Amino acid sequence: MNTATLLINFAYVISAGLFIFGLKMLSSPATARQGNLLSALGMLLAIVVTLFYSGLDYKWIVVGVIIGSVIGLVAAYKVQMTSMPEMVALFNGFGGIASLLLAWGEYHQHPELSVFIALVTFLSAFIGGITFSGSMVAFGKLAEKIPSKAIVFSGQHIVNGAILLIALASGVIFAINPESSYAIFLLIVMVSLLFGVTSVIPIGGADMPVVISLLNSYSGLAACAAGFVISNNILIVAGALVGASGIILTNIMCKAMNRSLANVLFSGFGATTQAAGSGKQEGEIRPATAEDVYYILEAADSVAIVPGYGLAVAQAQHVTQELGELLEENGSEVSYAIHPVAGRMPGHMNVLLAEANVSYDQLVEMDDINPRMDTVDVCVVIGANDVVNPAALNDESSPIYGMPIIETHRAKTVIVLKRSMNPGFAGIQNALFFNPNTRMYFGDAKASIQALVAEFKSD
Amino acid sequence: MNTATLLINFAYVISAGLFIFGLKMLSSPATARQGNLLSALGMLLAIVVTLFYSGLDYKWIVVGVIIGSVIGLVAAYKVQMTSMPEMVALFNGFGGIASLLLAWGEYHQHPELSVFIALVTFLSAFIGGITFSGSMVAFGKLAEKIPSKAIVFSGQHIVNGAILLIALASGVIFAINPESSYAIFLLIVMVSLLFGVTSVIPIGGADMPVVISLLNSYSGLAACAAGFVISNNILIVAGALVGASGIILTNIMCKAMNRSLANVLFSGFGATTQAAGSGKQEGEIRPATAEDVYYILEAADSVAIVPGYGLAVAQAQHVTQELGELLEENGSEVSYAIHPVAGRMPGHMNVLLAEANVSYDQLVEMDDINPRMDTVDVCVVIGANDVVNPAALNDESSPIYGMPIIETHRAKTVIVLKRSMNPGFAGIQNALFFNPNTRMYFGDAKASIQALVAEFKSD
Amino acid sequence: MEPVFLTFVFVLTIFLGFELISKVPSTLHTPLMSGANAISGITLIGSLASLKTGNPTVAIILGTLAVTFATINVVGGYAVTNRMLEMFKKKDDGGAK
Amino acid sequence: MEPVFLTFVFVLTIFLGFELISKVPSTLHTPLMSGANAISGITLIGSLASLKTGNPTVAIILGTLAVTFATINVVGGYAVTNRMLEMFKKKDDGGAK
Ligand SMILES: NC(=O)c1ccc[n+]([C@@H]2O[C@H](COP(=O)([O-])OP(=O)(O)OC[C@H]3O[C@@H](n4cnc5c(N)ncnc54)[C@H](OP(=O)(O)O)[C@@H]3O)[C@@H](O)[C@H]2O)c1
Ligand SMILES: NC(=O)c1ccc[n+]([C@@H]2O[C@H](COP(=O)([O-])OP(=O)(O)OC[C@H]3O[C@@H](n4cnc5c(N)ncnc54)[C@H](OP(=O)(O)O)[C@@H]3O)[C@@H](O)[C@H]2O)c1
Repeated sequence: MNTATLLINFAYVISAGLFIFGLKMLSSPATARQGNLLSALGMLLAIVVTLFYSGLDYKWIVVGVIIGSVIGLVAAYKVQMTSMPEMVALFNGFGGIASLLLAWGEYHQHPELSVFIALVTFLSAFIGGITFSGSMVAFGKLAEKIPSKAIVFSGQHIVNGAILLIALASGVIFAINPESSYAIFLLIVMVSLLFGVTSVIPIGGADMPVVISLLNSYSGLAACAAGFVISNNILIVAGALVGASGIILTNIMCKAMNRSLANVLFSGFGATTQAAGSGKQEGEIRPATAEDVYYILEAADSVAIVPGYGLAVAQAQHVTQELGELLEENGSEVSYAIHPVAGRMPGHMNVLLAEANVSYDQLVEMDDINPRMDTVDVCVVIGANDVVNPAALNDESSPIYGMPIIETHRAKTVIVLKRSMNPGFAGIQNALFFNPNTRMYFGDAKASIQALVAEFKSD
Repeated sequence: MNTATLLINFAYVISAGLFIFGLKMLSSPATARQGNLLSALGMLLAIVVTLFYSGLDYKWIVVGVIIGSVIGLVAAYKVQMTSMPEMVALFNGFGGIASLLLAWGEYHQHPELSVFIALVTFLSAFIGGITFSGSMVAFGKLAEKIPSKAIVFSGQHIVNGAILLIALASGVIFAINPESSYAIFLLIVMVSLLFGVTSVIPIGGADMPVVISLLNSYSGLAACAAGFVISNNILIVAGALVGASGIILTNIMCKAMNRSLANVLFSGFGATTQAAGSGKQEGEIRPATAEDVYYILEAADSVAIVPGYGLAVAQAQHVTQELGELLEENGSEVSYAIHPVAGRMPGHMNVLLAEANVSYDQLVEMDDINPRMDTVDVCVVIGANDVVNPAALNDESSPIYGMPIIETHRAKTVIVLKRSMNPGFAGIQNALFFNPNTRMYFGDAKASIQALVAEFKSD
Repeated sequence: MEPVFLTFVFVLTIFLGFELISKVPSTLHTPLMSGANAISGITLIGSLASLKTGNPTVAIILGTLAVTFATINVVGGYAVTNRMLEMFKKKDDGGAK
Repeated sequence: MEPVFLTFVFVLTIFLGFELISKVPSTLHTPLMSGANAISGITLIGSLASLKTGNPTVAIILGTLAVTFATINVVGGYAVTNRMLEMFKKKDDGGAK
């Protein structure tokens, strides 16, 4: 252990500290950005000091880093804010495959491993592989490159169980005798990639955020395992932080949907419920024109805007903000009621509205708006569906029964902006749309709101 | 590194987890006790697995453990709740000396140390020594075995600086050439013990809790250093937890007194202020008898009881609770206003009132009672002085100026229970006692309250 | 002894991670997710250190791929998180106007 | 490499300690102080491990003293903390009556 190595590793301690401070500063919007920069600084420091290891093959390092940076930067600056979930899934998958490749490369060069090291090598490759292929499937579903519905077939759990069993058995064989198990290792790589696909395919698109968060946690754990392989603390610290973060977010999302993680992963949610909810069209709907809606809003003292996934699809955040300002000028009290799982990622709506410069104090959480819902004159539901579905409260047979919702049906008037009577991502009908005090304002959210804004301005 | 050692060290990981869980559970009164037991379990586990190291000299281990356990248990169960601060100081000192002895023993047997190990050996001995002698002085001051006032002499800071310099110089010499520096090591031990005394002696008794908390932090750091000496993670984890805890508590106390740590440690607070405040007797005082006080209380709708150090001295917590119940039966609304640094330790009053079964919801924090102080009919100040001294608000020359206080002087009537006109631990007069709406009810707090209780009962 | 040390680091960080993350408000959950994602590209460090001169061809290929993928994760992750958080900042100013 | 590992453990625990302790309410500060004090008796572990057969007399004396003092700290500290917290528990019941 020479001095250079020692110094490099002490620098890693500082990197770890920067990651930790970065996460600490994420606890407030005011410091979050510096927090992220601090964390990036920690990463930069770790990268730079690592380059001081002797005997590195700089040629290939430069190639890899340049290609990676260009792709990463272009992707990061070209992505629409509405496509964040896909982007995170994609990046996440790349982190996973890197752990797999690292473990593979180490094993390729030093096949004579102790049982412990063989075990963590196996874990690094296996978890990394699942993370990669699972994330790719999640990406495909979210970007609608593959069908986003849950794809289920009978015996699925048995097949998945068998694959997992093969993987674990191969892991044991590999750990016992790594030196002569190159073929087994390749099998592990294949099986892990396969398992990532078969375990994510049966999960519906609506549940992808949970899956991504879980895979995020996995990619952290894969990095941890890689850290054990090469005895590197910084990999372990960073990986464990990510692992913890992913688990907590997964848990928060499951709670907000009132479902267990097992239910999300194994129930084929999107597939079965599509069928269950399809026949339930009851009552009459009351469509409204831009002019109708204008008169309703014009007379309202208090307006609550409830955004959902449709706002993101239509990219209507900016016009929504404009509408909000016009309503305020008109003397209404305007608030934005944010459901914790509206959209497709936790905090999704917050990001979009922040982008559109909606000020903080106007954002209201579900638990704060519900008690005073009776006093709200008009709820404007913009592309939200499941998160305002009263079936969650009163229909025990509904798949979303028990999920807390924003109780817009208790407001005096509800205006729903959506393009059709199609269901949301849970795939079920919404009785709210048939309520006597609900008006349906059909059309793309952005176009619809632009029409409203025009009405207010022409006035 | 044999398997036994490996297993022992893995067990330490579990111990560390138990310590952490234990501290987590201390964040709520409901789980605090189990938390402490969990932490103790972690310690027990660590001790038991350690006994599996081969080649231990069990004879002497048994001797040490038995003697230590007996002394520890007897002390723990005989101590009065009011003497907690002394007890903590004493135990704390013992932890410090153990770190010193451990480092010494290791060095005695293996004098050929690397620079790094020599450095941490020095730190372990030095911090351990300061912790021990400093804690003993703190114990002496609190138990009034030595004068509790700040003992200052001119040139004190220079003397202390010189001692510190000698210690650090010896440390450097020792680290460079530990093998032939046994004499230097002994010098370090001596100097550290001396430094503990000379640095705590000039601090007044009122500031001892801060000192104890700081020394608590030191004892943790000494254990950390010892952990580096013998490459033992569990010492580092436990020591660092204690180190962090001590620093945070110290900080909280300093903030509550509106003083910097440097001011606490170096200003000779208790000594100078005694002089400053002594001549300020102004106005007239209005003594009251038990009967007078009874009539005042009898007519009060709302009563706030403000306990202080005198409550602890008089052990009046139980009668206070009784008085509180009688007042409630009499139709008054009773609350206990707790100042964060009332008494001699953070949370001191909470412990005493908890002992006397005062229920939680009656305890009010300073920041909650002050805004509604004008509506309080009677404040009963039981053995509190500095924490209700209005000089902290309006006398810029006062040494306690700027410290937040419970503003009893704004209540309609104030009744002060104390034995004399003597100042509290800050050593300054209190204008509250001369206020027109203040009545002084002289006597030992316990006896005084018993008399009141008798009045209420005879009624 | 190394496995023990590494395990200690792992366990402590898990605890620390839980404490830190549970303080992040729901408003910031999307940036948290993508920021954490960027950190998970830490594998880059290991991949860099493993790309030594004189490695066999297979190891070079594996290593270069690992570096490339991990870099995408790191660079893309931090950049996209920064983009998001910038908006949060703008919003603060916007709120003040 | 050991110093690096130990430093990692130290730094992580300091961070973790700050997170954990800052959550303890002021009501429980006295028990926290004495509970933390008990934990600082952890030196006992090191003292036990150093008391080997065949040690020179001086080392035996130092070791036995270290064990004794550390045991007082551990046993006394936990016992006294438990005594205090027991009262807090009693109080809860008392509050309910
Ligand atoms: N946020 C998270 O973290 C998270 C995590 C996991 C799962 N989920 C799930 O995602 C769902 C979120 O609920 P949500 O209410 O926000 O969304 P939703 O239930 O998926 O409904 C979105 C609605 O927006 C409408 N829409 C789509 N494009 C539109 C456009 N261009 N203009 C106007 N309307 C448009 C759609 O109706 P039309 O097609 O008729 O226009 C659809 O009904 C919940 O089921 C939740 O459990 C969220
Ligand atoms: N709690 C902490 O963590 C902490 C830490 C550091 C410093 N301190 C310092 O400690 C002080 C605490 O303030 P405090 O108001 O609680 O106490 P204090 O200012 O020390 O006053 C205590 C009063 O109690 C009276 N007293 C003593 N024995 C009594 C008895 N048997 N019966 C009735 N009265 C008796 C004394 O007056 P007589 O002699 O006339 O009876 C004395 O004036 C502050 O200066 C604070 O800064 C506290």
